[in-house]
Amino acid sequence: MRTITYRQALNEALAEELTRDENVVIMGEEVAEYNGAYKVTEGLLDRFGPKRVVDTPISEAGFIGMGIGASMLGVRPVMELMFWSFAYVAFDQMINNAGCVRYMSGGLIHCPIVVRGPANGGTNVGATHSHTPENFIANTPGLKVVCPATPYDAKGLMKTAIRDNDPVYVMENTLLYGESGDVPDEEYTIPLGVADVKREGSDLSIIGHGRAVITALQAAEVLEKEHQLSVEVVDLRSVRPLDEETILSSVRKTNRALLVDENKPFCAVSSHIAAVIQEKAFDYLDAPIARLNALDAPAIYSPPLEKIQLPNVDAVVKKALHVCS
Amino acid sequence: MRTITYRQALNEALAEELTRDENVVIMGEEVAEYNGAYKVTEGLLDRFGPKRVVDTPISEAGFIGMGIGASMLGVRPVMELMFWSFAYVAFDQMINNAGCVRYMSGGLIHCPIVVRGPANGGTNVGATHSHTPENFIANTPGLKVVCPATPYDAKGLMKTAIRDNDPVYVMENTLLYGESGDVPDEEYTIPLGVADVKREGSDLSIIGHGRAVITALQAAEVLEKEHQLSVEVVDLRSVRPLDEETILSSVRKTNRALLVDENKPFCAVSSHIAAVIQEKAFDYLDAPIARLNALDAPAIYSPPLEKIQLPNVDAVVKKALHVCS
Amino acid sequence: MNATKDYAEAPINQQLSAEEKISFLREMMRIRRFEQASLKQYQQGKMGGFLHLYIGQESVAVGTVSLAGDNDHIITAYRDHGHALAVGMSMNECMAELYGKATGCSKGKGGSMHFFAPDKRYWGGHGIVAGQTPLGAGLAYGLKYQGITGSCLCYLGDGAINQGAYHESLNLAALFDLPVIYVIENNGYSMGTSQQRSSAFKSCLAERADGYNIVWDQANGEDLYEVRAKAQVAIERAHEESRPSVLEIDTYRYYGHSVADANSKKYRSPEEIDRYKQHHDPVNLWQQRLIDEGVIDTDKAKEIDLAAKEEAKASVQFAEDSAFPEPEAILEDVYYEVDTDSEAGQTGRHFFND
Amino acid sequence: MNATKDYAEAPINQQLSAEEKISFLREMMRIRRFEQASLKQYQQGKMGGFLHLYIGQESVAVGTVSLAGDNDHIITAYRDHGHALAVGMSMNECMAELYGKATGCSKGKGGSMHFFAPDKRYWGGHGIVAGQTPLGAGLAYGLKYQGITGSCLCYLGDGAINQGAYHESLNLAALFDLPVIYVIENNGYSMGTSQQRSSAFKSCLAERADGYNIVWDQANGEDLYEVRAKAQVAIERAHEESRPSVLEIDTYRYYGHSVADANSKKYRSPEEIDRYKQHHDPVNLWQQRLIDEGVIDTDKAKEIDLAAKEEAKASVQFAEDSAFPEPEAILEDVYYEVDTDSEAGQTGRHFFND
Ligand SMILES: Cc1ncc(C[n+]2csc(CCOP(=O)(O)OP(=O)(O)O)c2C)c(N)n1
Ligand SMILES: Cc1ncc(C[n+]2csc(CCOP(=O)(O)OP(=O)(O)O)c2C)c(N)n1
Ligand SMILES: [Mg+2]
Ligand SMILES: [Mg+2]
Repeated sequence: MRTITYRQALNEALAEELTRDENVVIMGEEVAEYNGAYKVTEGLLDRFGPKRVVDTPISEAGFIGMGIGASMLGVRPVMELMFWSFAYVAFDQMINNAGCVRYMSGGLIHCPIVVRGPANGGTNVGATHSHTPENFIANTPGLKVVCPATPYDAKGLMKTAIRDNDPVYVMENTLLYGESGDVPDEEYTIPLGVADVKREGSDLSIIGHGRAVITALQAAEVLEKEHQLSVEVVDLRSVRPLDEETILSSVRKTNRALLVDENKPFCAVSSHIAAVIQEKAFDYLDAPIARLNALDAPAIYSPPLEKIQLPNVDAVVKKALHVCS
Repeated sequence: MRTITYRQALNEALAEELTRDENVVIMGEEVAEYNGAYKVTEGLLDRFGPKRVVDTPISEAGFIGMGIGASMLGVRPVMELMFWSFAYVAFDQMINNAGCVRYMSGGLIHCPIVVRGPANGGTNVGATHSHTPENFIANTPGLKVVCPATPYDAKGLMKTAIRDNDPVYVMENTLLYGESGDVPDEEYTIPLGVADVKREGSDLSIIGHGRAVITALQAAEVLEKEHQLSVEVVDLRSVRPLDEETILSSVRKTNRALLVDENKPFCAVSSHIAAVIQEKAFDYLDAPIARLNALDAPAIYSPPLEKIQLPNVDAVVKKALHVCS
Repeated sequence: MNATKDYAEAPINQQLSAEEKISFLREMMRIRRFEQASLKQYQQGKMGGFLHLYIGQESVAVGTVSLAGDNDHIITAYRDHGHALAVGMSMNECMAELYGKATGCSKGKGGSMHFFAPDKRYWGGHGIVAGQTPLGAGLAYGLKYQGITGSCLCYLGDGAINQGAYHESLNLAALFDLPVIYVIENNGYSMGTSQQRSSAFKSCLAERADGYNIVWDQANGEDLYEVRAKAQVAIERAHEESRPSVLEIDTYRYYGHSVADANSKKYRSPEEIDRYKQHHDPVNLWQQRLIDEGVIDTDKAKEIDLAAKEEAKASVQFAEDSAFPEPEAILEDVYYEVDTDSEAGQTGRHFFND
Repeated sequence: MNATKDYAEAPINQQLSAEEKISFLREMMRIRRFEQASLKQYQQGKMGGFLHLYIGQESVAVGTVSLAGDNDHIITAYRDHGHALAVGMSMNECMAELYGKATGCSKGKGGSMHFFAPDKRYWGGHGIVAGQTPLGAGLAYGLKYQGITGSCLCYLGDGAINQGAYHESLNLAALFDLPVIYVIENNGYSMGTSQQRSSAFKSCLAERADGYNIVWDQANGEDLYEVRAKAQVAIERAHEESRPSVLEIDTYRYYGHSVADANSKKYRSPEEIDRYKQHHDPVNLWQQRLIDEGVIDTDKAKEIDLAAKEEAKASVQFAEDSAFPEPEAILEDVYYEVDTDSEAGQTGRHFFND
C-alpha cells in the first residue's frame, strides 16, 4: 500500500493502460505539452511520446467525434474534457454517435472510448463551468458513467473503463484531485456496477457518489460522535451500470435512507435512487427517503456562497437527524 | 368551441402572438417558405412576411444562440427545432447561455425565448431522432419546460410560453400533431406550472405528461370497463415549473400512483415524480409507486417493435392492475 | 472547372477495362432500381420513418467508391442507400432493413438512415446532419494511428456544411494531416432551401477549405469520368501525403428531400427537375457514353437494367418473407459487454425498466 | 498589412482631440492598474476560481470600444476585465465582483469571467470558448430587427476560432447581412498551445472569413491608431451596409492563461515575453506617441498612471468593505418571473430542494 493523491491515482491508471495496450491514446486540450490543465496527464507525453498523448484544438465536438470514429477501428481513445461542462458543445457526438451507433448498426460496431475530466461545482468557476451531467449520461442507454470518490476507486475504475468495450464516461472532481488515499502497490481493477459500502452502520443509509460520499463520511463521524447514530455510507461508484443490490440491502438493514447528491435536484441521480428504493424496499422504509442536493440554482461564483450551495457536512447532519427523528 | 388539431392549435397560438407583439419572430429550418417540416408554421410567412418568419441554415447552435442574443435586446424569438433531438448540437447555447446568463449577470439580463418542436419516439425515425430531453431541461434551473398533450393545452401553453420572460422550451409530439380536440373560440392562455386532472378517479392516480397522458386516458377507459377500476389521470402539462400540489392531492386521495412516461427510465421525469410523492405523501401510499417508461434502449427503428418500446395501453393496464392488486 | 476537358483521358479512367465500365453502369442501375422498388413499398405503407432517395446522384457514390481500395473507408449521412449498394451490400439486407426486419443489415434497428457494413468498410448512414464528419476524421485518424496507408471518404450535403462539426473536422484534418476526403454532394438543396438561401460562399462551398489550407476541387457529378478523375487526385493525396481534401460534386436529386416531403414540387420547378433528368441524368449519360465508346449496345444496357429490376423485386420479396425482430431484441445491441455476456456485462444493472 | 503606414493619418484618428487621446491612455492604464491590483488580491486568496488577465492587450479593448456609439454593443469571452472598464464600468463594481461581493456588477454571482453591464451595452463576459459568438450575431440581429443602425463588436481569442459555433455564426452573419464585427484578439496562444499548434490557416486566422464572403482584415494591436483605423472601417461597414467583418488583431498577454496557470513560462520563453514588453507594449507605445506628439509630457503620464493606481487601490478597499450576498441570494436571479413576483413566478414550483 502507498498513499497517493486522486490525481496520481488517475495518472497511474492512464500510464499503466498506455503501457499495456498500444491502442490506448490520450487526447484532449492541453493534455500533452502542458501536462493537463489539472495535471492528471502529467509526464505522460515525456514517457509515451506524441503519438500516444495528443494535444487538440478547442473543438470538443470535433475531437471527441474524431475519437469515436477512431474507436470504431479499434483505437481506444481516452479523451480529456478539461471540464465536463464543455461536454455540452460535444453533446451530439457523445450521445448520438457514441451512445447510439452500436444499436443502430444492430451490434456491428462498438466504441471503446473513455471520456474523462472533472464534473463538479465548488471551485468558484461559475455556472457554465460547474455542471454535473452524470444524470444525463445515466439516462442514456448505450453509455456508462462512473464517479470515483477516492484515489483507490479512481485508479481501479479508470483502468476498467479503459478496458471496457463500451463508451465509459468518467467524471472526476477537481476538489478531490489533491486528496490522498491508500492504493495497492500491485495492479488492480474495480468492476463497473459494484457499489462500495464505505462505512458500515445500522441506523441510516447515506447513499451518494463522487465527492458527496466524502461529505457523507465526514457527516457520519459527526453523527456517531455527537448523536450516537450508526450510519452506513454507500458509494455508488458507478452510476450506470448501477449496483441496486448493495443499495437495497443497506436500506433493508437500516430502514432509513438519505441520498446526498451534488446534482441539481430535479431528475437527479438521487431522484432515481429514491424511485428505486421506494419501489423495491417499500415495506422496509420507516420514513420517507430524504434527499440532499445542490441548491437549485446555477452554480454561484461567490466563494462562501458556493460552499452553502453544495451539500456540506452540516447540512447532511441536519438532514440525517431529521430522517432519524 | 371548435374542434381543431394539435398542429392547428399551435399554429393559431403562433399567429395570435405574432399579431399581438411585433417583437415575436419565428425562426428555424424550413419554417417559412416550406411552411415547416411538420407544417406547424403553415401560412405564417404569407401572413406575416419574411421579417417575422425566418428560414435558417442547418446551424442549430448558431441560430439558437443568435435567438438568445436577440432576446437579450427584447426580441422574442420562437425557435423551431425540427426535432428536439437536434438540441444536442445546440445544447451549450440552450443550457449555458439561455439558462445561466440571467444568473451570472446577477439578474441584469433575461431571455424571453421559446424553443419548440417535437420531442418523441414512435415515428420510426431511429435513435438519433427520437430523444425526449424534458428531464435534462427540467434539471436545469433557469429553464422551463412544457409538454402539451392536447390541442387545448398546446395552444394555451404556447401562448403563455411566448409571453413568459424566461426561456421556455416547448416539447411537442409528432404523433399528436394530427389529433383533434376542442379549443375555445375566444382567446385564452394556460399558466405554466398548473397540472390538469384530465380524468377523475378514486382507485389509482396515473400521472404523466405529453402523449403518455393520452395513453393513460385510453388505459383508464379499459380499466374502468374491464376491471371496474376508477382511475384518475393527472397531466403535468408543465414539467418545470411543476404543480406538485395537484399530484400530491390526487395521490392522497387514491393512495396509489402509476407514473407513465415516454422518457427512458434512468433519471426520468417519472423518477423525480416518484421521489416527490414518496417524500411528501409517504403515509398515504398503499403500494409502491410504479413507473412505466420507454424500454431502456435507444429508440428502435422497426415499426412494430417501436410500438412495444413505448408505453402503450396494454402495458399501462397491466401495470395498473399490478399496482392495484 | 474546365467544361471541355474530357476526363475519360485521365489515367485512372484510361486504365479501365470494358467490364469495369459496365460494372459502374450496373451499380448505378441497381441503386436506381432498388430505390424505385423501395419507394413503391414505402408508398404502400411497408416502412416507417423517412426514406431519402438517392436517385439522380448515383454517379457520386459509384464513381468515388469505385476507387476505394482495401483500406479506404466510407461514411455518409442519412441519404445512404447509394453508398451502401456501391460498397457491395446486398439489396436483400438493405430492403429488409427498410422493412424493419431482423434480416436487415442493422437487424431492423437502424432503418433507412442507418445502413452499416463495417466488413465492407462502410460506417453508415448517420441521421444528424454533419454528425458523421468528425467520425470521418476519426476513421482517417485510426488508419494513420495504425500505420495503414488508406483514406476515409466522408460524404455530406450542401446544407451540412453549415454545421459547426464540419468546420471543427476540417481544422482537425488539416492540423493532424489526416487522410480524409470530404465529398460535398451538392444537390442544390437542403430540404426546401436552395444552396443560396442556406450558405454564404464566394465561388463555391468547397472553397471554405481554403481557410484551413486544405486543397479543394469541384466536379460535375453528371460525368462519372470526372467524378473518378477528381476523387482519384484526392485519394492519392490522402495515401501519399496523408493530407485531407474537400471535393464538391454538383449533382441533383429527383425526388423530394424524403418521400414524405410533400413540398418537393414547390421549392423547385418541375421544369428544373425535367431539365436535369433529360440532359444531366448520370445513368443515362454513362450509358450513352458506353454506347458511344462501343463498350455496350442498347440491348446489353437493357439487360443490365432488367437484372437490376429483378434483383430489386427479389429483395422486396426477401424483405416481405423475413420476420420482424423478436421483442427481446429491443434490449440487445445496446452494450457490447452485455451482448457478449462478459463479466463486465453481467455486473451491475444495465437496464432500468422495473 | 502595411507596416510603414501611419494610421495616425486615418480620418478617424485625425479628428481626435488631445483630451480624447489622453483618455485612451487613461483607460489603458486603468485596465492595467486594476488588473495588477486584482492579481495581488488573488494571490492573497481574496478571490476564487480563475483570473484571466488582459494585461498586454489593453489597446484592443480601448481602441475598438473608443469607436462605439450609442447603438454599438459589446460582447466578449472570459478575459473580460479590459472590455468592462473600457465600456465605462467602475473599478468598484468590477473588483467587488472578483471578491464575490453583493456589490459586484453581477452581485457576486458571475465572477471574473462574467462581468455584465447591459446599460452600457456590454453583454459579458462568457466562459464557454466561442459561446458568445452566436450571441454576438444575435445582438446584431436584434438591432437590425428593431430598425436601429448599430453594430455588435464580438471578441474572441485565437483558440476560439476552432469552435463550430463561430463558423455557424459567420455563415449566419453573412447570410442575414448582420452588422456584427468579430474581433479576433490573437495573442498567439490558447492556454499553452501556440496558434500554430491549434489552427490550420493559410495566411492568418481571419482569412477563414473569405469562405463566407465576409470582408476581413488584420491589425497590429500595439498601435492604437491602427486598431482604431481598421475597426472603424468595419463599424462603418456594419452601419452603412449592414455587413459583417472579421478583424484579427495581433496582440500579446503578459501573464499566464489564468493566474493559476503555473506553466506560463514553459510554453513560451521569458525572452519572448520580455521582448514584447520592451518593444511592443501598447500602453508604453501610446504614451510615447503622445509625448512625441506633444500631447502630454512624462509628468502628465505619471499623474494619470498614479490616479489609475489610486483608483484601483480604492476599489480593493471597496470590495473589502462590501458584504457577501446573503444565502437567500442563491435562489434569486434564476427566473425573471420569480424575481419580479409576477403571477407566472408564483404559479407552480420553480425550485426543488425539499
Ligand atoms: C442537426 C440536424 N439538423 C436538422 C436535421 C434535419 N434535416 C435532415 S436532412 C436535412 C437537409 C440536409 O440537406 P443537405 O445537407 O443538403 O443533404 P441532402 O438532403 O440534400 O442530401 C435537414 C435539415 C438533422 N437531421 N440534423
Ligand atoms: C468549450 C470550451 N472548451 C475549453 C475551455 C477551456 N478554455 C478556456 S480559455 C481556453 C483557451 C482559449 O484561448 P483563446 O481563444 O486564444 O483566448 P485567450 O485565452 O488567449 O484570450 C480554454 C481551452 C472552455 N472554457 N470552453
Ligand atoms: Mg443537399
Ligand atoms: Mg489566445
